[in-house]
Amino acid sequence: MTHSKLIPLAEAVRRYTWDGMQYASGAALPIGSDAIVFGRELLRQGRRDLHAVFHCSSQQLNLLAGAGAATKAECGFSALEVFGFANGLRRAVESGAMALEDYSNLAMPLRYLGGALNWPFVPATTNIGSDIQHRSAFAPHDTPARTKIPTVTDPFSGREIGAYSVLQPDLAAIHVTLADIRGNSIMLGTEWSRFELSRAAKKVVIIADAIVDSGCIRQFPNLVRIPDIIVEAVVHWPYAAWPQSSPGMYDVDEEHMHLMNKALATREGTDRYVADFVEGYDDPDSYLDLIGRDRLATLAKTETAFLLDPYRQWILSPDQVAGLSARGVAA
Amino acid sequence: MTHSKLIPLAEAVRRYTWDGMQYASGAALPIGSDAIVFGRELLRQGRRDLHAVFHCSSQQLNLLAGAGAATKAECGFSALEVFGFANGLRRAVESGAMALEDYSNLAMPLRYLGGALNWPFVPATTNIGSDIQHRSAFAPHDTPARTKIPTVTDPFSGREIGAYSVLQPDLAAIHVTLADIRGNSIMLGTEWSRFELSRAAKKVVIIADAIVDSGCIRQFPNLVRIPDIIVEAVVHWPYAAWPQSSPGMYDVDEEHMHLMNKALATREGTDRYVADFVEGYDDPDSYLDLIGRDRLATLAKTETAFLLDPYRQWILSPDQVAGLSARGVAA
Amino acid sequence: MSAPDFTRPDFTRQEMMAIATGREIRDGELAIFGVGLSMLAGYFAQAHHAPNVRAMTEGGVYGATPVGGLPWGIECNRLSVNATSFTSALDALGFLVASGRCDVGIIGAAQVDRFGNVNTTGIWDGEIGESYRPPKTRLPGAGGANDIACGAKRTVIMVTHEPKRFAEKVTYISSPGYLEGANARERYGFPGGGPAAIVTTLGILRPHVETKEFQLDSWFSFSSVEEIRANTGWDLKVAPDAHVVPEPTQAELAALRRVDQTGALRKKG
Amino acid sequence: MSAPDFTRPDFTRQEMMAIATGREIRDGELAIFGVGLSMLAGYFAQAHHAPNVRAMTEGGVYGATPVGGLPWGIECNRLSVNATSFTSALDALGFLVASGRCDVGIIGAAQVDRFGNVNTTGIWDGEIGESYRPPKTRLPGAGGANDIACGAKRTVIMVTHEPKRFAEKVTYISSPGYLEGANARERYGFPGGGPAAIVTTLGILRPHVETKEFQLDSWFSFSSVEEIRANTGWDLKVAPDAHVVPEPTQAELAALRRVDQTGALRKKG
Repeated sequence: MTHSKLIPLAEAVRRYTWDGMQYASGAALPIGSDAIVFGRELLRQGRRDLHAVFHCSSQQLNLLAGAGAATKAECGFSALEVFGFANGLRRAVESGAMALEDYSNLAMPLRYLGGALNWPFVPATTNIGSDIQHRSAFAPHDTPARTKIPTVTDPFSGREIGAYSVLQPDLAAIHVTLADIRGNSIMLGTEWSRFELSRAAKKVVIIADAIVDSGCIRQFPNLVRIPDIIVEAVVHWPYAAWPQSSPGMYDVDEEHMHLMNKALATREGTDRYVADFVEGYDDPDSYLDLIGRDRLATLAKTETAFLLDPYRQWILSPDQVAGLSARGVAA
Repeated sequence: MTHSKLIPLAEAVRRYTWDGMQYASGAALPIGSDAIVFGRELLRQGRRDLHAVFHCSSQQLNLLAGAGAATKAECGFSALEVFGFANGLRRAVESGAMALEDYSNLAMPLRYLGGALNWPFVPATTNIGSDIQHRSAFAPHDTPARTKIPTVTDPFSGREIGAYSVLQPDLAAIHVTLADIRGNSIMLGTEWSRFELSRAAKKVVIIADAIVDSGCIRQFPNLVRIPDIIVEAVVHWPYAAWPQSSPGMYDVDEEHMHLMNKALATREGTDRYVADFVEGYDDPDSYLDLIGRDRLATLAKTETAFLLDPYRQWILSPDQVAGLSARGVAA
Repeated sequence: MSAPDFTRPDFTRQEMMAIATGREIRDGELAIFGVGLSMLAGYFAQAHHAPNVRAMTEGGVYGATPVGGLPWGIECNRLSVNATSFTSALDALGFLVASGRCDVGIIGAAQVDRFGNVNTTGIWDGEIGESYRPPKTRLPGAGGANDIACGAKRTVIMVTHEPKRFAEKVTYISSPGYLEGANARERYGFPGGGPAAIVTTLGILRPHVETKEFQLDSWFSFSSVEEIRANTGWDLKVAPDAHVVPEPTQAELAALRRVDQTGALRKKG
Repeated sequence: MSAPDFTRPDFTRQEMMAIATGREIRDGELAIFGVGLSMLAGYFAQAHHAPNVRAMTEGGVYGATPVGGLPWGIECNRLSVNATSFTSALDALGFLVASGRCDVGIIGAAQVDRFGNVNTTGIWDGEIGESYRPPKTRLPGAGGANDIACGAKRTVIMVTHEPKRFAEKVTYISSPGYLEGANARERYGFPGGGPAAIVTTLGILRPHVETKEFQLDSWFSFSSVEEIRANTGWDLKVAPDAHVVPEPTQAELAALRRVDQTGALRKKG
């Protein structure tokens, strides 16, 4: 019962990902908290031909698409909100390198919900009547039906509505604020669709900004929306969502958001970005050095910091976490 | 923005209930936290012919059925777990006084989910193939289709599954641990289906064991699973779930659970119970006196009390609450 | 499993049933326990041989172990006291059970039939008939057991062994076993495989691999083939390799009684 | 609404658009705001004349008011900082919007057509054709706007008034307006009523009560019927009672600029 599931990021990617897999992440809004560092590691390990399932693209899919690692994607929204279009994704779509299947921001969590319930389809009362319903970027033989969102007849009224296919991704890499070593996870800020995704995915790896003592979990069980029983592994990686934000933890890095998106607009810029910010570190420490300790201190001075106050007493230090890695644990 | 929605219990029942309505409550497990005191007030005001929608019956429906106030009910489970059968409900069903439509404990939240989404039906992969599917205690013209759980054809596979009708009760009286004066609500312990019910019901009245300052809400927004924007009114009533339990607040009153259920086994016992424990108080104070202050002190010594610790500093005193009632508020 | 304990400790039939049920649970499994005795059986397994069982209740209560004896219900403070996560019925029964993810569920029964179909809804005098009519005796309803019976990879049914509870055919199927037997479940596409065992106060019944008719798999040391057949409402077949069930070990009894602190299983037997 | 302010304060076209949009929001309404300028318009309404608007974002962020200027996104810390509840997209877009409960939603558009259909998905050179092919210019996709367009009782579309953005017919309908016009929406049973207004940088278009074709309802003081018609990609009809929109009052501008602390709406105009 006290087995630790803490493993290094590189090991999580080695163990739970493969070329051609259906990979889900980007789980908290277009520019919100997301396991972006997991996407960086996918690139470091040369994963290819990914079928990306992202409620919203986020900088992670922007990067994976821009670098050519994702050849298929399904999204509800694929830009960076006020930061503009997602240039890497855009380039991949416009060039035909990545087929992007469009849904809406409600369709995606509903398709996770349907996957979580193992339903054959999910009723659709939106997306129908628009071009989202029938236009498919995927080859027809890639979808379970001949049409993307077919109709289904309500047996009560005889009325026709739509039917979504469901999603059960091979893996979900989910960013959370706090987790214990077994994977019990607390999210601060909107869940967006992380709750539904965690139940839809065949496997779940948690990427946590901080590790807490299990006392925190027992004090706040209603906040533990992802329980350990469905978690394969936990990766501790501070500022894992950078340059995006993590409510309570850190603000968005506006400068890097622009720099990154500008770089991803071209192949050359992407190569340079990968060399600098994907290959440019070896572990969490050198990652934090790369970002810059001063910058991190500024980002951590978020006005939302008070949201973390009730849990701070349980946050483990890096040394404590190191002593609790999956192999080292004894308790 | 600072309008108080705090109103007395009697006013909430006067304002939001009527004879023949579809009334939902019993929202946290068969013997868990439930707005039982709201059911008592329905009896005090002589409401009749209620169509009760209870995920699980709880002592509230046991009482309403036993006293003859509910003539129809839909439940997933209709007993009192280790406390045994629900004698009042049982008597009402066996005599034909109340038609009880059976579903399962998953079917009920799914039907709330479907109501919340305003779907025409909800896919059913359980309940089918059992007698729950087709046997209906309601007259056929009471259901939207000729059969209770008809089939629907999955457009992707051609496979047939079931289709539930959805629930959108006229009112949900939902018990919560903590609420602010606008209705932002925190539940400790399992939500059971209170989240889905709060979105399915046409109107929501919150029955809170305690009222907290809005500072508590802003400190723990992730715990606020029922936001004020969907709440009509807030009733403050300590020990509102008595004799059932409220995690963090009080334990189940084992003695009264047995006494109540035994009384409800007969018409005479029910009359006596109503005279003693439904008509026997005038306000929260005399209600607490009736239960007995010593007994309440014992019930409050629950081993789960630590779950309430993070929020205690924001709990308002009875005097503070009295000053914040819907009419008295100025701020 | 464990070797029989020849010191023959005193134990009740209900305790034997709970221990035999608990033995069906394997370490690491995702498991759901109903209320009452089935919860004691499940948490006994956790306390004895399945420390890493991933246990839940249909209320969405995770990571808890009961404190202070048999919980009154699936949200009881005796269970809520040390949970690591509280979610909802939709999560536990829907996402984790009806989906087909859950390995094993323990359910109870007022009545069970030859094909493991369970009735917990009502007792009628005779057939219900074309239209529904009120039962003579109203029972608790399906609860989460129907969802568990459809979705869990396998279920274990726990029931007191009395003739009235073991019917050729239940009047009302609250939770499906193998329906009319053989592959009848396939009609409905249930992700779950159906009941693996009916564990009673006298012994264990298991389904025939093809017909899915339940037959006697084993009897408890204090019981016999004859007693079990006499208490079963259909002509119970006996498996060729039927055998006696090992008695509880001291360790098993100790673990069970730590869980059953209020002695719910010792009250009758 | 408010009387025109004859002191003629300096304001940008984008500010006028935001204020005109905000005027569409009534106090007490359940309202959902998209990201960017539409969020400023919505929170302007709250700051000015709709203090009890029940505002949310599609992230399930409730009770928040932006702090420190335009939020970068719908979960931005500038919005998360003072929320009273965080839930989920399923809750906000599903339970509260697609259900038909939400009174009004503000959405943006890259392109809008004669019947208020919105394209935010892509620009193709010519027709897309039978099978899907990559767009010349990929846009952000539907986001929550499709769900809002289907479910909200009414929507307000906010868009810069340029000929390329006002098409006779959009190539791709990301979010449905009135589809082919008249009662075409009824085919799909949408609970929402469709777009009540297209508020632009030049004026306001509203649908004809029967045909649902958008026509010119009013123009801003710095604009004219001619300028608007010249910047519209179809032969825009002018409503018989078309009129000039009152300029922002000092109070309106002050409220807007408190919300738009970083001056996002003053950067171009």
